[in-house]
Amino acid sequence: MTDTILQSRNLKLYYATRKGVVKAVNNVSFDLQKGESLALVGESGCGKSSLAKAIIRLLPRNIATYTGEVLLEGQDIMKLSDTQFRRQIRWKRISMVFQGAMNSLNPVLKIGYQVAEPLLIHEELDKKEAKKRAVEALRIVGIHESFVERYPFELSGGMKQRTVIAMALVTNPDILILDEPTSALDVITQANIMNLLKKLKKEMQLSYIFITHDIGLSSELADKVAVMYAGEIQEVADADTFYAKPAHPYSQKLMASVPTLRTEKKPEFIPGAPPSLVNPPSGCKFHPRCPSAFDRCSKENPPVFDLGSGHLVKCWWYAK
Amino acid sequence: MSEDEELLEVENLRKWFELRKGLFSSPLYVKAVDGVSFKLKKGEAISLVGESGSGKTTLGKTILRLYEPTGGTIKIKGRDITHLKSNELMWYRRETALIEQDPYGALPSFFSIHRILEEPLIIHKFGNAEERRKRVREVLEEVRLTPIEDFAPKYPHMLSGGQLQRVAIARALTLRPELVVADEPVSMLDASVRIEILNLLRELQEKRKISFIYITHDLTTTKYFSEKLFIMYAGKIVEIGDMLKVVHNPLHPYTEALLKAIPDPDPRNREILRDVPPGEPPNLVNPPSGCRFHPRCPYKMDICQKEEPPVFEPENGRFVLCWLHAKK
Amino acid sequence: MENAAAEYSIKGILKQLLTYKSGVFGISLLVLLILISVYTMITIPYSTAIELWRGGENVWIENPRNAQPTWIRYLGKNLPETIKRDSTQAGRVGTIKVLTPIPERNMKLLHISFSFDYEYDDFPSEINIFFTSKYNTSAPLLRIYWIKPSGTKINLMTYIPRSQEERLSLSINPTVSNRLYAYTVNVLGGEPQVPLLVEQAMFAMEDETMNSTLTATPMKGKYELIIEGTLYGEDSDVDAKLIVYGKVYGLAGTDHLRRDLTVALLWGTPIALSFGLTASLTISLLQLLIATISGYYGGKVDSAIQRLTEGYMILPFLPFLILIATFYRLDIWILLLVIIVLSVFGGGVKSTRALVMQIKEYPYIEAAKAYGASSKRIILLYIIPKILPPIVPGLIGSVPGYVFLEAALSLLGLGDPYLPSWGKIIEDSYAGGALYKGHYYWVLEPASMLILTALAFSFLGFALDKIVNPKLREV
Amino acid sequence: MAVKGFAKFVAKRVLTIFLVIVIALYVTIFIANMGGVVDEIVKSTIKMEVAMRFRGPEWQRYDPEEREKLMLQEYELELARRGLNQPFLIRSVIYLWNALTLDLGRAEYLTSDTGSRYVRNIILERLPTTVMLFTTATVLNFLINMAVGLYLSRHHGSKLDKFFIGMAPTSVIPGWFYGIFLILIFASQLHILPYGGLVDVEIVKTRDPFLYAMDVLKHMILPLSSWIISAFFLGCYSNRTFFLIFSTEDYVEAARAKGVPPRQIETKYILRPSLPPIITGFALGLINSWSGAIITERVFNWPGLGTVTYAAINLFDSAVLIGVTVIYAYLLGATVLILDILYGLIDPRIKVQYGR
Repeated sequence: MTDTILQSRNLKLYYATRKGVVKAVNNVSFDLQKGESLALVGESGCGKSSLAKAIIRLLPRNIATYTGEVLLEGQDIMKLSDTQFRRQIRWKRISMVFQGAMNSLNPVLKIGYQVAEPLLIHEELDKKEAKKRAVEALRIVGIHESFVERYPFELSGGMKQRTVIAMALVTNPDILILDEPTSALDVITQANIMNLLKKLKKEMQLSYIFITHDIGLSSELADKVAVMYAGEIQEVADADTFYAKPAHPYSQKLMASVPTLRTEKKPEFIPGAPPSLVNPPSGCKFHPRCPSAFDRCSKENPPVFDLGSGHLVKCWWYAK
Repeated sequence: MSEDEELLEVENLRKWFELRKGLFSSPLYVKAVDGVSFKLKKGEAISLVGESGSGKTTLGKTILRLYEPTGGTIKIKGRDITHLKSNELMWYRRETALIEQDPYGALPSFFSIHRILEEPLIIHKFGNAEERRKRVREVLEEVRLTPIEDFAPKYPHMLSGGQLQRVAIARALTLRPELVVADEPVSMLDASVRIEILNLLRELQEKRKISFIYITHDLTTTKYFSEKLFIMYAGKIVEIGDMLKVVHNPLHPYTEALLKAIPDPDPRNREILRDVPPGEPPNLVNPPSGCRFHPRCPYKMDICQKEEPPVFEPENGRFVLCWLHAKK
Repeated sequence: MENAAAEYSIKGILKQLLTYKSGVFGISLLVLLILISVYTMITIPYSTAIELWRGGENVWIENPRNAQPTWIRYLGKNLPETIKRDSTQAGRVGTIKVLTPIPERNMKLLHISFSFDYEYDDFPSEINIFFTSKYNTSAPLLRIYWIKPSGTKINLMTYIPRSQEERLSLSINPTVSNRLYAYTVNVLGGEPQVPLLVEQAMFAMEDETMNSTLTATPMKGKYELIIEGTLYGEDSDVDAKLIVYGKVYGLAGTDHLRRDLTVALLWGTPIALSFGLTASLTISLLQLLIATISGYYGGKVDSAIQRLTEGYMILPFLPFLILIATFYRLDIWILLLVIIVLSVFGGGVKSTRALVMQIKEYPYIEAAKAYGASSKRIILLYIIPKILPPIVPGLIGSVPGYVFLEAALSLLGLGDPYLPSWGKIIEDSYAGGALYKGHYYWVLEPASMLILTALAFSFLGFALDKIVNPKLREV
Repeated sequence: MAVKGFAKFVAKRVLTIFLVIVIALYVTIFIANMGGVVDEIVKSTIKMEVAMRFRGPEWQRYDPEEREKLMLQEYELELARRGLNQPFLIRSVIYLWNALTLDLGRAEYLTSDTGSRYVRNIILERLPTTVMLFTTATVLNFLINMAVGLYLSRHHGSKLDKFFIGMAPTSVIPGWFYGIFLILIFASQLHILPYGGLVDVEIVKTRDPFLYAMDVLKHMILPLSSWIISAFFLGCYSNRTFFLIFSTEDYVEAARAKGVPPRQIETKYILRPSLPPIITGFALGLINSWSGAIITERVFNWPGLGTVTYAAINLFDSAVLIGVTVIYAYLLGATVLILDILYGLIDPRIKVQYGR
């Protein structure tokens, strides 16, 4: 019934720094179905933002390794040249809403132009037509037409975020990558933006990759959850399964650490600190902090085990 | 009755910041804190919750007299400190402490951990070098940065975020204060460390009988921490009450909205739209007339636009700034 | 307990500096310049240097004018060095003095002979004889002969000293000039096309090349100058000193006033270093203090300082400086003071203030206030240690600017008139038309010193910038 | 943008800058007078003039003592007529007003090429030569450094880029200093370009405007090159670094993600938002060039303001020196004003603040 729209296979993204090679994305594979939203959850520095950049190929200058496959409806877009990628993929197929939405708008260009710009570039519309579409996109996210002539500094934080979303939607892409889209916003504004994203997803049949550090927030959008730790995806499961019974010890700990308002459970913390991506631990990257680690965990990096119906986990505990 | 002794009494406190004014135009003010009153008992821990720009941080820092209040009074142990000059405030500085949000910026990078913890002691002329060293060891032990010999000579850039925040907490404790204001002490830390730090704070607060103001935008973390909840919106405290009572039965529409907006991890969330008011908090230069929440309030009445609501006490110990609870 | 953080310790910075090529380059140059300064200050005390530099002709009379540095000989022609013969030191090589009294006539006969080998490819630049005469009633009568290696003996002139100390400049003496012209005509058997200069005729090969100043070539071999004379009176005596001025001198050559340029080149180093460093250090630190006060206290103090810096931007700095320097004729240290006053509210205040405004908002400052640190303590112990590292590269990098400023003022004739600075040499050379006349060394030597100094500080500043501004390292 | 709002903005800036110029001029006068130089010079001139008047034969029959007395009277009278007997405060205001209205008085020794002794004429005659040379230098520098800077930022990390990073420190050596070397090479050694000056006397005699223009250009080559060489490495390096830092802004990354072509990213997302600092840099360059002119003109004997200044220093012609300072204050003020107006035109914040 559902088709796979995006597949990542052994995606790797390493940076070269003065301290050594940072293995930000290490052998990451996942599938994204049409109309599905995948929540990518992990603590800061786990490589989740790098993964987003690897998919839309926004690479920093100090890139060391960038390999693997990214299949968009079966086509390996890693094989495209930079120009082809820019013309065929960016914003036409995949759009992105950035973490620092506040800073994602050019301070000296008017809102209307910035929203319309992708149309001018990719669909070669004339200015009038593009503006009409931009106004429409802004209306969808709840911004009045009169703001078209305004500059970003005249907008509030929530409005900027909506503008950035409108900018991402204006070309009707298939996939929207949301990188912590509400991290700088207040809870009520955040809830409003989440409501908007939920509606858009239904109405426009969008596929989301939703990146967040907040397991509570991820449940707002997730059909499927992928947990990332030290540059690797540790567990993938559909939302119902994941929130009911996470399989990976790290996922379990992460769930347990979340303070909740409506339940009585006491949150626990995970002892130790996240590993460095330059010199990660041997074997399973989580083993130094894992309460159920055994011998093998420190020696061999576990493969991915399928627990049935697409529930994948990277942990020796599930070896037969 | 010493347990019930009032430590802090804040009365109609206001803090307005002057905006850059032109040569001929009248000055504009950001009314960050605009008429706040409350009392705090000795050893009591409260949480002050509000969104960014609600004035919660300003309130905390004004209480610590890092800002000079524009109006109202602050009394500690019955003593008025509202307009004392900085040299008359030294005793107050000893009795109070601040823990900041950003552990990476809260410590001077060019001092060692030992020196950082010693600074308040030097400033307040506490004992000799040996006594100061002893106190530094004591607080480091209290925040469990052990072995002390390893940590004391280190510099901040050698520590992790969680460890830095422990140093900041230790520094707040070196002078054995009676009142501590913690301004979002965990919001910049990773989820897994947050609970650890909150637990530590709670433990120290109870052990040392410190009066504690925990400032946060995250309602969920308050539950494990304090007995009382203060909800702040647009420069005013709109609701005060016992933690559990407020969470289960919010009186102010804004509190209600806040509670509704919080996502607990639950896969059913994706099926529902949250019933939250539209819009964003108002500009504090020209706040709305009457009740400041009225433009977003789903229960808005005529009077809300015209008159500012006074404090109502619909239940014993619960205070709310909302016309819905006016005694008919 | 350490006070400074490890990352900012001097040792740590030095270690990091040495990992950059520009850092190594800058440090080595700087060390070299400091060594030169120390050497200079020990070997030529300040008072001596000033005396030498102001001394003028009398101190330097035995030096050639506008002589090139000696090492230039290794690059081309074998240019002559200065040759001296002194009759008071008779008995030394090539110096003979015989005094024969004739008691019955109360007279003495004098015979002085100076001889030397001349193996150079070019003519001398000038020839002088210095006479010291002792007599009572009548002045001595002297005849001067010149014998060339070919054996030709020329009677140069008859000379009567009129005072005790006298200089006979052969090069510009009309009698000598006439005699040599006659000699030239004699050799050529006719009038020369371009008459030779005195020193040329005295040293020229005796062939058709004597026809012109352009073709004349020096004759190599042994030359002799003979002074014969009659002295009157018992105590009478005459001593002579012959100086055949060369075209090269010392390590650095000489200027138009015969001054040895090494004195100025060497002394220019400590002057430039102290001028540049004092200026940039004082200005940077004052700006730092002003900016910190402005940024930290804010309010009226801040806006007053801000308006002042904006005003300073419009002030025409150099014309102002020129005006003051012209009207008040300042020595170098007062000039330095004026430069400091004209710069304290300069652009640095604005950028440092921006930095202070940022740091002021750092939580650690707020925390310090909360535990009762005084404003003074916060400024000195909490803010300045934080802004010092980012401004140090600028401080170091701005040193050359002030060194060149001093040079520029000198070039306009506004420098310290007595101090031997590099700028002063350039000004002298420029005024002396060094570039037109081909005295390139005169410009190039001080210029190279200026460049060395500039590059030392500049490279050091750039390397330091990379260390304290990690952002620069990445881009 | 609303015209009225903008006019208000400009008026405000004009007022502020004018105020600063007034202060600068007052300080100039104060400095010039504190040494008593100006007063002394004026007084001695008056004394001379008066003495000349009393030298005529008709005065010879007076008793010398009486003549002396009369002379002193006349002198005092003249002082009073020129306001020189008044306290300094009042005199300084008179001088200030004169300076502001460019009534700069008579030069003591220098004359203009047309023979005028008025300082204003002397200066205004030389101003265009200075402005021509140094504005050209600044504009050329700006364009070259921008172009190369952009090129380097595109080829970040290349060998050429590293070369520029390495060479950047050499730019501490000022233009006039490079000038000396250029003269040495191209004039003294190779004899292909002139030592200095504006134009050859021979060319002036031909009265051919085209030849004249070409010869001026030929004379401009060395001074221009000296400035370009001096600014080249550092200018390109700092532009490159500036562009690189600006290109790490979030909105540039967002534009890249949107698929904006690289050229448009450069123009709309890097150059356009960074215009204010770029324009400031240009204006500061211009201001520096006016000042730097004095020394460079001395080196190249370029007959502009700098050469006048140099001559005035040597002849101690204080009136001219003060005049030059006044002109500089006006020049710098005007530059800063233009800068402010440009800011108003390009920065949406100012535009909106004053426009709506």
